[in-house]
Amino acid sequence: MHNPVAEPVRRPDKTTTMREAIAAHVTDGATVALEGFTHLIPTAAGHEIIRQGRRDLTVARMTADIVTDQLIAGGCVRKLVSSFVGNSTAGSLGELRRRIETGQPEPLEYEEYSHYGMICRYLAGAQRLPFYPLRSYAGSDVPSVNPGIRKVTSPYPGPDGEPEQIYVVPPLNPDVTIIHAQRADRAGNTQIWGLTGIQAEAAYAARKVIVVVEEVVADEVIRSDPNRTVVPAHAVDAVVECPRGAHPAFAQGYYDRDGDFYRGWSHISKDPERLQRWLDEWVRGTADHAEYLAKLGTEAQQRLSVGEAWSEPVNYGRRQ
Amino acid sequence: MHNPVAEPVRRPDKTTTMREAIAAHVTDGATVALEGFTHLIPTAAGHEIIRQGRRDLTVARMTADIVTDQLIAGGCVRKLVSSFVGNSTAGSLGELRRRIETGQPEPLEYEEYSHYGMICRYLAGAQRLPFYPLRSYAGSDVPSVNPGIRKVTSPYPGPDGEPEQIYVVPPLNPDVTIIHAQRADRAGNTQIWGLTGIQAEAAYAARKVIVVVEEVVADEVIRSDPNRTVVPAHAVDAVVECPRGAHPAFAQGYYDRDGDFYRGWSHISKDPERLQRWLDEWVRGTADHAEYLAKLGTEAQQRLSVGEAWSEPVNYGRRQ
Amino acid sequence: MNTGANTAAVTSSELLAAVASRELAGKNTVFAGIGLPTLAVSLAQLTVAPDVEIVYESGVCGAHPSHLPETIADSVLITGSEAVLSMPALFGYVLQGGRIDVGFLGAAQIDRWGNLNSSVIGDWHAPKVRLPGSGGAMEVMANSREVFVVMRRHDPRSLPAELDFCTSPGPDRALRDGIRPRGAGVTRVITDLGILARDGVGEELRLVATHPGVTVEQVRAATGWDLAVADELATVEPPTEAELRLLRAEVDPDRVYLR
Amino acid sequence: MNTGANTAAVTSSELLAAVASRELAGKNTVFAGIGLPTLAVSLAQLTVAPDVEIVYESGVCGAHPSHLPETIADSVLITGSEAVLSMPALFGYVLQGGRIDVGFLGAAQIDRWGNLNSSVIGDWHAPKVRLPGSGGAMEVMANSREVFVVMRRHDPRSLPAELDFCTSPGPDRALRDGIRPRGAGVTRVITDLGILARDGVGEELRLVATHPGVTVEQVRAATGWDLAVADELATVEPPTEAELRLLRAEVDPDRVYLR
Repeated sequence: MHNPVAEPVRRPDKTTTMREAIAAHVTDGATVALEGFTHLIPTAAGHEIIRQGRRDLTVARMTADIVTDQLIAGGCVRKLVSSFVGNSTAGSLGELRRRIETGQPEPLEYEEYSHYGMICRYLAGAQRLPFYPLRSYAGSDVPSVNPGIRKVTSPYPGPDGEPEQIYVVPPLNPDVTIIHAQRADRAGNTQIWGLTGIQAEAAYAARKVIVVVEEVVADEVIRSDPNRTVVPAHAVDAVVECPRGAHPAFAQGYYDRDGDFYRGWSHISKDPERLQRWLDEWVRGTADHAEYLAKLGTEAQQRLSVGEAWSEPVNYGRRQ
Repeated sequence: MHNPVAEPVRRPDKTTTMREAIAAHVTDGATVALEGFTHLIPTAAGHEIIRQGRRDLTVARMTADIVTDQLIAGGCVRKLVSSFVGNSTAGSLGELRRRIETGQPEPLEYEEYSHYGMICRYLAGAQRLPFYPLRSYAGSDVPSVNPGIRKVTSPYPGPDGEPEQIYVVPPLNPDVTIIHAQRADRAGNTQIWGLTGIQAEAAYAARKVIVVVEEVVADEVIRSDPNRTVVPAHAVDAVVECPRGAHPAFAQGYYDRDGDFYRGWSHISKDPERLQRWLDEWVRGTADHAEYLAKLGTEAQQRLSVGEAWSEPVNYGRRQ
Repeated sequence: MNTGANTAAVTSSELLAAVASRELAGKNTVFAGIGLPTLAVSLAQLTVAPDVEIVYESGVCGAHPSHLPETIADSVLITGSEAVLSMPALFGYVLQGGRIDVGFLGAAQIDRWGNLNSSVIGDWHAPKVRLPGSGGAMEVMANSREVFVVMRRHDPRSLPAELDFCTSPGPDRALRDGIRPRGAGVTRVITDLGILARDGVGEELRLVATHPGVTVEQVRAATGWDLAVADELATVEPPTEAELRLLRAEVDPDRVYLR
Repeated sequence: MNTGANTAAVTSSELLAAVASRELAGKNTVFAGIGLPTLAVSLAQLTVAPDVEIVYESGVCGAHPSHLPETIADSVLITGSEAVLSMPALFGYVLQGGRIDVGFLGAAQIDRWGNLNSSVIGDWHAPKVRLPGSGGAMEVMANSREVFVVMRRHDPRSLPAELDFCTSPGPDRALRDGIRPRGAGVTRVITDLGILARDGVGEELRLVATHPGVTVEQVRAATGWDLAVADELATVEPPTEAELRLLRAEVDPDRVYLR
């Protein structure tokens, strides 16, 4: 066996606390992307933003759901950029609807896209492209209320030999992107399995990236399966270990989705006073996610636990 | 445990022989993409194309290396679309250089790109976009010899507030894409680890897709780790089991790269007669890849064998 | 297993699922959400379209769920599935790549050309009701070969003469916007009163079948525009014994969606 | 381990690797190929830039190879690495995404503005020599903050007044093409005679240092254009004992690339 090349490389340790990560990277007025498509929603990070009282954020999130409603109710959000505003299949987002439908207690700016419109904005952002073309929006009313969605003429003739037009969206480059993942090493190599969504692109599009994980693991765990790394260390600024930090969403292989919580949210959020009481009790009234979890109780956590279904390992091979 | 929903779904069995797959999907005059970035090069498929005497192909391959030189020498190729023409770090491609430098025995049309230019062509092809923008080519002489590379003006102002131009490439939609992979199930769900390159995009861009694998595995193996699937069954038309089918390239975890063969190729391909004798002996003179391997001998295969470095399994979880 | 179910009266969900499933004969790839569309595809897999594959908006292909999924991203869809795609791959390579034969969509409103509204009731800038918006509906409409819409309630508010807002346009609106459409747009609308159909560009929806006991006048009165009626109007065959048995015993034994 | 190596004469590869490594102080991400660039980065990791990470064109990030790799895609780079990226992610998100501080490139020809030719010698349509072409060089040039070029042989054919063909243009050519460049282009050219440098747009390469014993006249005579010389010309410090020891004992003990 030869000497390895330049081993060991000292990698910076980016682990920190949620409090410090949010304080360091989420500033008033910033554009903050929180992504995770139903799976691995960075809820605990959203709660910490509320605890720290951030204001005037532009929040980008494809599926604006409970954590978005909470951030809006927490007074943190001036503008929302999204392609779906709803409480999954479980009902409505009370605060979001009030803000948009009645402007009470204050209006919410809303920038509407389709899912692929948001995806292409992140793709353009990650690739530092001036625009990204897509075959949606033709004939839709959405461009009439969102002047960011424009048209380009292709420099190649269309299938009929005539000039071809296509809609484009502009890049989205968040000041900070926050994602939740199953695991990362201390340097920030982040591994996700199950639904991987738009996390890689949202991270690469951002100026700063906070990764919240179920577990910070040994380097060797990550390095046993480098194809599992969805966001490499060079794109990550802070790693926060926060078990069950996606609740009420799920983390594949760690815990299941809390369907009761989703169904309950429609009732909580329908009444602005009840919603504020909920935030006071569960978010502003808890010091951190560990306290939130303690309040949730072990029984609820037990209910969401999952059994085992292990992947078959693959051989990466070793030169002999 | 509940009844599964609509189980079992009968999936079509797409396994076939290399001979049948090439005969069915690679026709004279077709555009054929063979991808695999150093890793998992579909060499055995290239050899079968030579055996079947296909003519006038347009071959697309980012890193045109030994298999490309062999296809050209085999008289199969009218035009090459590529971003790198060379024998890796081991020297030159003799036949390719003769064709381009001297036009002997007949000229080869060559369409030159950069790597990202090819990648973006596959990206546009897979997404059925009329073009794909990229920040390369500004000031390069390549567009002057490749009129397919054009410019578009962004509908958004540039960083200086002025209109911004960007180069674009047209989609590449091969008639057939051939890739090599570690494993697939009979329906065509294809798993790759190690370098995954441009395989997914090249497959999705194509009208037909042939996947050559080291092993056809049980459905359960694939389904134990769905994130490992790089090309899903719905994008695959034929599955060919062909162990060691990437030789002299490597298959991560299966066998290593045959560096001696790469170094030897520069000498073989330098002399057109020696090259034809090589093809007569190793390709036209063998009935299939099994015969080619037998000829290569067990010692050579032994030399390329690799040890074990297994990934740590991950838990996908199971509802209880 | 709910063995007594077969004797119960046919519910509206069973009717819609059975009718929709039959339309999937010969189809390979279906983009569907959870609920009625899943029931329809699951039934089709057991009857007219054994090879049909559902692609979910979450990125799951070839799901083999151990339990009936509650959302398109349910963990039971992922464990044991054949492939999980990232969002760029799903929307870019599969949907926009033209790999979907039939997309299933719902909407708050559909007009006579099969254009859909899922954004707002009222004015977009000051809406009476803010709805979820497009999600992936705009992409399903623009890129699938054809789209089936299931409307649980056939009334003039859901099928108005004019949409309050067009979220997901059909091919005719795309053409007027100067862009050549790719798919046929909405080809089937399955409602609690019957089936509306159109073939593609330039055609408006017309009534092609009514459920047993429903009259043409009833359907026209429940439609916000002057609904055209096919020359050969059919009566929808109610769910067969076999379809009901499969739906109740195999597909949704706990009647999660067969409410 | 080759313990006797430290007493051997300094080879050209050792010189170039040591000189290039010093330029990496303060850098985080380097895009490099196999051979001299890897040696330089490996040495830098052990000396002036402990945190510097190599990103390989094959998509490997954070490699921890058990053996010296033979190609940028060598299986030993993959096993035990921290991440393997697809080509779209590597070129789109990492390179074009602006994540690379320093790109290492080679070329058949470089001109006074740091433009590179790796396509042909002679006319592109009927070349005397067909070279490999861009590979990812065009992207490395367009997107890295700066680019280091190592030229083993400093002569007027390799550093001509006019390129036969411009494969990978620097920022000045991009500007003339109407496109605002992103990075500085080539900032360092390390040759067997010395070091040429430029800072960015509008500047041409000038000689900033010569190797011990090399005269300015020698370098200018070996350059195809009228080479400018810095006011304060330095002499390159030859590889130190420590650098040589690391190169010979740690980085490339079998002298695969230190030939």
